[in-house]
Amino acid sequence: MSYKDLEDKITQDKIAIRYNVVAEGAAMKAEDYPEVKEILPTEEPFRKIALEILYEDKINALKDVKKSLEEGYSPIELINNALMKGIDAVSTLYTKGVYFLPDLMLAGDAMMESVKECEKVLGRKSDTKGTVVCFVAEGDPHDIGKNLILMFLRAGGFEAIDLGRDVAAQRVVEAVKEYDPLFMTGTALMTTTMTAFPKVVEALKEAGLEVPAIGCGGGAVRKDYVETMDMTVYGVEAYHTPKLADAILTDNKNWEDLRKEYSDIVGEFVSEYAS
Amino acid sequence: MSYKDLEDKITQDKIAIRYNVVAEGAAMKAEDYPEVKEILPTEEPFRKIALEILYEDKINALKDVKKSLEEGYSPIELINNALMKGIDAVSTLYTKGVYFLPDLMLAGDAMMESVKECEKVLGRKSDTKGTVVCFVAEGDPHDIGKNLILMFLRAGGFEAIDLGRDVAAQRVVEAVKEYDPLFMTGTALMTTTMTAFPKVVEALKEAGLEVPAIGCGGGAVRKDYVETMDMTVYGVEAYHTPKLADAILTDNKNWEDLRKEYSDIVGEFVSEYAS
Amino acid sequence: MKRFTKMEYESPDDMVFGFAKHPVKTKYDMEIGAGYVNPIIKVAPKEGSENSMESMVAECRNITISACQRALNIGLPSFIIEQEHIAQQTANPEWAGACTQAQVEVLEKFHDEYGIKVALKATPADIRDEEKGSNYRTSEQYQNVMESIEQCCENGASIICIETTGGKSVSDYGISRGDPRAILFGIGVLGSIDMEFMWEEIVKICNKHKVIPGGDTNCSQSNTAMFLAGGLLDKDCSHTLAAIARGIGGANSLVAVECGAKGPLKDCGYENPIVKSISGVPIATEGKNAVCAHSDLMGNLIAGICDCWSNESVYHREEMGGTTPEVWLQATGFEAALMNTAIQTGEDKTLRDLYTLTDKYRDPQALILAYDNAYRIGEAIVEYGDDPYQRSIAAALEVGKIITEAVEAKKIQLTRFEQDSLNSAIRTFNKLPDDSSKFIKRSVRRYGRKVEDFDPKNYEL
Amino acid sequence: MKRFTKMEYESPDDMVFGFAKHPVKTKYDMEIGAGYVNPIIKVAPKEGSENSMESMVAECRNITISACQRALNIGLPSFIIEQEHIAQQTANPEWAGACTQAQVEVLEKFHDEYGIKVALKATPADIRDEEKGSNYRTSEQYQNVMESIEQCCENGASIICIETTGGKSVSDYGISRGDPRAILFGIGVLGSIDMEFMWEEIVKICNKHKVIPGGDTNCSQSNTAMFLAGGLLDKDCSHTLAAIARGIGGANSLVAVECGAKGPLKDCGYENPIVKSISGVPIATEGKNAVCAHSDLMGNLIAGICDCWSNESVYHREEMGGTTPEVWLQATGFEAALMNTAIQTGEDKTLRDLYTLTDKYRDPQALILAYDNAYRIGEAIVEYGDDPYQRSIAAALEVGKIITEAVEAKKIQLTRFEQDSLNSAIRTFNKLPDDSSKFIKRSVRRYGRKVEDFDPKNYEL
Ligand code: B12
Ligand code: B12
Repeated sequence: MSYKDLEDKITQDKIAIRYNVVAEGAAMKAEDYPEVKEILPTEEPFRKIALEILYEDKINALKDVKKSLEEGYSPIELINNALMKGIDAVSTLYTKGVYFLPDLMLAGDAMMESVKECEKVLGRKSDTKGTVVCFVAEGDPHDIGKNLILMFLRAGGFEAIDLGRDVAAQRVVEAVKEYDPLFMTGTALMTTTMTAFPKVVEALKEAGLEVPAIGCGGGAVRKDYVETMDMTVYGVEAYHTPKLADAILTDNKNWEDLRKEYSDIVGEFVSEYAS
Repeated sequence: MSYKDLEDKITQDKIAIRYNVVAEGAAMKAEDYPEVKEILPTEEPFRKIALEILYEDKINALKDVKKSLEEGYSPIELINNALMKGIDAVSTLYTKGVYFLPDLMLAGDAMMESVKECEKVLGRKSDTKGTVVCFVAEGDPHDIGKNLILMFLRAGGFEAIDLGRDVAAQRVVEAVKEYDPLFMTGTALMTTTMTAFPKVVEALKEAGLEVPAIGCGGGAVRKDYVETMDMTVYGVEAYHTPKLADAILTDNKNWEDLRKEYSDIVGEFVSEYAS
Repeated sequence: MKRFTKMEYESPDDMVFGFAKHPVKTKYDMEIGAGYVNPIIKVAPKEGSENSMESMVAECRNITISACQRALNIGLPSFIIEQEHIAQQTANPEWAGACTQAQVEVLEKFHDEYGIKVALKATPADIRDEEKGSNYRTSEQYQNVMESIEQCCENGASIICIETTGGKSVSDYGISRGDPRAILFGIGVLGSIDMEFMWEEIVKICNKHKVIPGGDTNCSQSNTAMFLAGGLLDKDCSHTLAAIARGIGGANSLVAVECGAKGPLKDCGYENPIVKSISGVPIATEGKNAVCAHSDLMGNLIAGICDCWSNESVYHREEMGGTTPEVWLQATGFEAALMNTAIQTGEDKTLRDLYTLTDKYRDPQALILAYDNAYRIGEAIVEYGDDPYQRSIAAALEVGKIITEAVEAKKIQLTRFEQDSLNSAIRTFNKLPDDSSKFIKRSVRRYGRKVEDFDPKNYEL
Repeated sequence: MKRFTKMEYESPDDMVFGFAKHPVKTKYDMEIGAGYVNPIIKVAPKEGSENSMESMVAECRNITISACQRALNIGLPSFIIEQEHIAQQTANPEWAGACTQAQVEVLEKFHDEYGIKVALKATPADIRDEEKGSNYRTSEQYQNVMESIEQCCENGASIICIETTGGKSVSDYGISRGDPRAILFGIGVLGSIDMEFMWEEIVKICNKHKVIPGGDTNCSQSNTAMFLAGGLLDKDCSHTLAAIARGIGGANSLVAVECGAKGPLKDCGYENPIVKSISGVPIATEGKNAVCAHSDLMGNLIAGICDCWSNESVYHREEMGGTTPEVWLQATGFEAALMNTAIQTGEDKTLRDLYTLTDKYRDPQALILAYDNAYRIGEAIVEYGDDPYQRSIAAALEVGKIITEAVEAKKIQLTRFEQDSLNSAIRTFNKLPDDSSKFIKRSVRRYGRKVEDFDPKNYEL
């Protein structure tokens, strides 16, 4: 029988069901989700700017931030009550499955550039929740995961230091000395580069340094491997990173806690932590 | 098209090749293999009896052993120069891929019963190379692998003590006290029973006991798991057991050596030791 | 009990994957053998999870959630999760209950939310110990097996299976020594006696709770032969003898169905095509997507007439592609999807034939399970359907005939070892008495002596 | 260099697995695309094996022996082992040589002893670093890549492949931001420029040593999109945008063939059906037996017109069923056997259609790679064959058309996110200038600013 004839005989949902379509609720404006309503400020100009971030509108966000600064609004207030609220709403919608990565990246770009405007007036870098250092393992060129992490951290209000890819253990040690980070993330996509993690841990120990936790993740990395050393915790999704950092910051968690409470901290079932 | 029509169109070796048939050399009598010639005794009655073992002929082996004993041949000589030579030849052919497991089991039965006849005259158990204790892990009913091991050990000239299946760690400790074995083997076929191995090791340590090595093998057992504890070595094929025991006996190898030299000791490529 | 004395299928060609003469329905919209193939996922609990009831329950729940998530992510319309209980779960029936409850809860949630068809197949372990004086039929272990089954039923399992082990001491002996008579006695006689005893009871419990009594398998016996037989270059068990064990295994696994098992029969029962041809119940099988668990020589062929398609077993851990419940459900799920496409397009019989012909002449063990040959063995069995002993011999001799014909037609070549062991087995079977009681008496004497663990009392002999 | 401006195949229906218009022959009796499908096994070297040349050589040898033994044990007539070199093997070309030699030695021995058809595909890593001022075309890393290829050739590899990475800084940016213009520029323009540069040289080296120049892949770009796209419920990259990236990827991977690559193209090139339709070279693909490495939504479909069938990648470790080189070769080997049975029986096109229809409407990414649609994209590409930029737009727009038609025919439903990103991409592409130099100039400016690592000098722009 011809290909077309065969195709015409098929009842599609006996073979594959597009559960993404099944799961999709009615279209709704981003600002109307109850979770978002709770986050968004009500006062102007904060609300307008937050909405511009929510709708990934860099041009208008920048324009309104500049205007508000000229009108004398405090840059700190603009950052905290408008920009961070907007990006917070974006993260919430991403976690909820309404927003997608590009939304996050673009809103993040809008947020970051707007923050820079505020910082110009402020005359210094704005305060962040804390510093996180991110690297890709030595010998490894795969850096997309790490780049996502940077964005999620920044959206989460952290200062994220990018050491780049193919980073030697010694360079990581220097960064720890320099930034004394709250948290660190390492990414490796290959069986033969995840071996960089124990080297980093060794090098830190030798230098007498410690960090509350080093999140280690990436394609080929396995939890069982990561847990053969100290100081590390296996990281699964890039968007988990700010939640892990928050847990360290707020609840004083260390790597041992994170290993035990990973699922709870990131607030969802994590298959890797169930195996 | 009908099933038969489809079948008739196939050129079989484009789909599957029976390499066992490809590999099979010309038929040859067991005693004519050069390796076997080297082993078999030339003097009678030893040669005749060894050949009976080689040909798995329990009835005639027993008959001729009895006759020879009556004729005054030393039981020790009969064991060493006839029975053990015969079984040695059998093992050699098994390793070479000429003989198969049933050959080995049946020749083993013939050999063991003949040895018993000799022991009757001897008035005691004959000397063996040494004692090996074999068990199946607690909670595990799968015992075929262990049963094969018993046979290979006995064919290899060892005294093999069978502790049975579903054996508690404490029972293993007692057996070690009782037999002070050269080597020990544990078999587990399940992920959830291979956890008995660390318990055995712990129990031995607590009792202040040590064995040169505990071979741990069986269906679900992995090398990486076995190597998380001391005293153990991952075992792959039942017929490797006497070779491991020989290495301990002759070359004073311990578990650490066995782990490193496994492939060399058993004399073949072992995929598990290559991963 | 109704013995099968005729075939439920009229011709081998009537059999195809996804369709059983007697389909099965369970809750959550699940149907089996009703026109589509269900993938099965089966994951061995991780080492250490046996330490407490809590950790085992968590383990079972987690495996289930992972599987559900992947099923949604790749768009599977339906799937079955089977949990093979380990000894601790059966020895402590409350574990069986709690694990089942946790798994059912998860399945129900995903079913409610997404409409995905799901089922839990619970398989308590046969923890009875075959030893002299072990009281197979009354021991505490026996009681716990039945109590565990009850617990699984009460807590929402859709299907109950088990792998009974009757006769294995004798068949183990036979397989390792290449003794066809011991194989016949262990599988065909002792196995059948024991399976009948167990299933009369299991079916009662299932019926009480309106849970589907699934099926049994000859795993403990013919799979032992198959694994010892190994690959083409292995040298532990003759592949022709393993084929004979399998044929007899068909006569054995049929017993559960005769007692009321409704299918799907257990995935590891490679003899299932024979049983399906006779009885028309849906079957689960496993092959090329069970490479994680073991290597067989009929990875495609065995899919030919399956109703559920399984991965057999895998460590619970991570692959690069995800955790193993995810990865291996995707493997069986995609293969089931191919079969379902074939069904939808009306090309199911073509795909069945392709599966079959891929392995038919790869090995004698595969040859006899090709659906046409499985059917022939089925016919041989039902001809003597009333007598487990005679039908086992009939199955064995038919296996011999099938292989011999293929050799003569130059479709397959055997090694000397395979040919010799086949010839000698056939000679042995041809010399056996017709009368089963005579055979049993002799065998009890013979193997009572040779096989340490064999206790005739366990079989009321 | 000869650009493709017409299709090598006259109709989509002429394409089927196991047959390529231009088959390839190598030593050890191996043929590719000549009427049978070859399974491929690929195993990632174990952690720690990178520590020394000796341990890496041993690792490569061991993987090869394990694979050979299993191939014999299950009766495979032929198989290919691919070794994807890690950075250390390429940065130290003598490693590449020594590893290749060890693997070839093993293969030769098994070929001599059993007659099994074998080939080693060696894939050095593209270790060049795309950064500002990194001198893509002259750096020591570049030299090492070429020297490694030379070493592989000298030491007996049958086939050379590579995964070039040109343009990825820009496409990464585009994929994560949902920017179709960046995707077009990164894959269609920069990727094509770089692939041409690399392959002119690679083909020279291969020809000198009479080794087959295999092929390249758009892995670094469209696979990144595919992995970010993930499952149906994932939310990182729109599946329609990933489909567009894939279509453009077809225009890109074609470049290697235009420079003289003969196939088999790299397994991870999901765009290969497009390239095969245009060029007639044999291709490797991977799908449902690559679940160990990643999850795709076209596990069956992608087998439809393959010539080699791969598992992509797996940890080197133990499964219950054996070590992973054994287990996963068995998985791809059994699937290849099914395809070969279909070929032998003349049912290859039926099986191809079943594979295809199983996934055609599972996801837009699958839809566009169904062989009929791949062919359409191929036609769009050759229409503008001479201009990498224009043919990339043509591919992208054809992808859009294929998806839109299917949506309108109610064959597939999209989510709002998928539909929106598709619409917006099509709008963007429709507004682009016809003139490639204009587009390039603007893009260099735009992405030179936005993308930190992008250096136009690396592309001589
Ligand atoms: C894209 C890709 C490439 C691109 C990389 C582009 C780039 N800018 O990164 C290119 C083409 C350069 C490339 C090259 C190679 N690659 Co590559 N590549 C991939 C591919 C297809 C996708 C990787 C990816 O981007 N995934 C998406 C990102 C987002 O995932 P991710 O980084 O893992 O991050 C996620 C999580 O892990 C997590 N995460 C990561 N880190 C952390 C940390 C914390 C704390 C937390 C919480 C979370 C977290 O966050 C993300 C999800 O939200 C993978 C296949 C695969 N299955 O992964 C192969 C893969 C990684 N590559 C592989 C190989 C072998 C190579 C090469 C060596 C091949 C060759 N011989 O040419 C070369 C490398 C050469 C060299 N220089 O060494 C292998 C590795 C096998 C192994 N040895 O283990 C893989 C697995 C493919 C395969 N064959 O199976 N590759
Ligand atoms: C036969 C069998 C049974 C038989 C056992 C009969 C018997 N007398 O042993 C029976 C039916 C009883 C059985 C029962 C069960 N089984 Co079972 N069984 C198997 C099967 C099919 C074959 C095992 C076998 O005999 N192999 C052949 C022998 C020779 O192999 P072996 O023992 O591993 O030994 C070899 C090597 O390992 C080596 N070796 C072993 N030890 C050592 C030591 C040293 C030092 C050396 C050098 C070598 C060595 O030597 C041999 C080769 O030469 C396997 C499948 C498989 N893939 O293995 C499942 C399997 C082991 N069973 C399994 C399960 C789950 C069960 C049950 C729990 C199922 C159930 N719910 O009913 C029950 C157990 C119930 C209980 N009481 O706990 C699972 C285990 C999964 C897991 N959790 O890890 C397996 C893997 C099947 C599966 N589902 O995939 N089973």
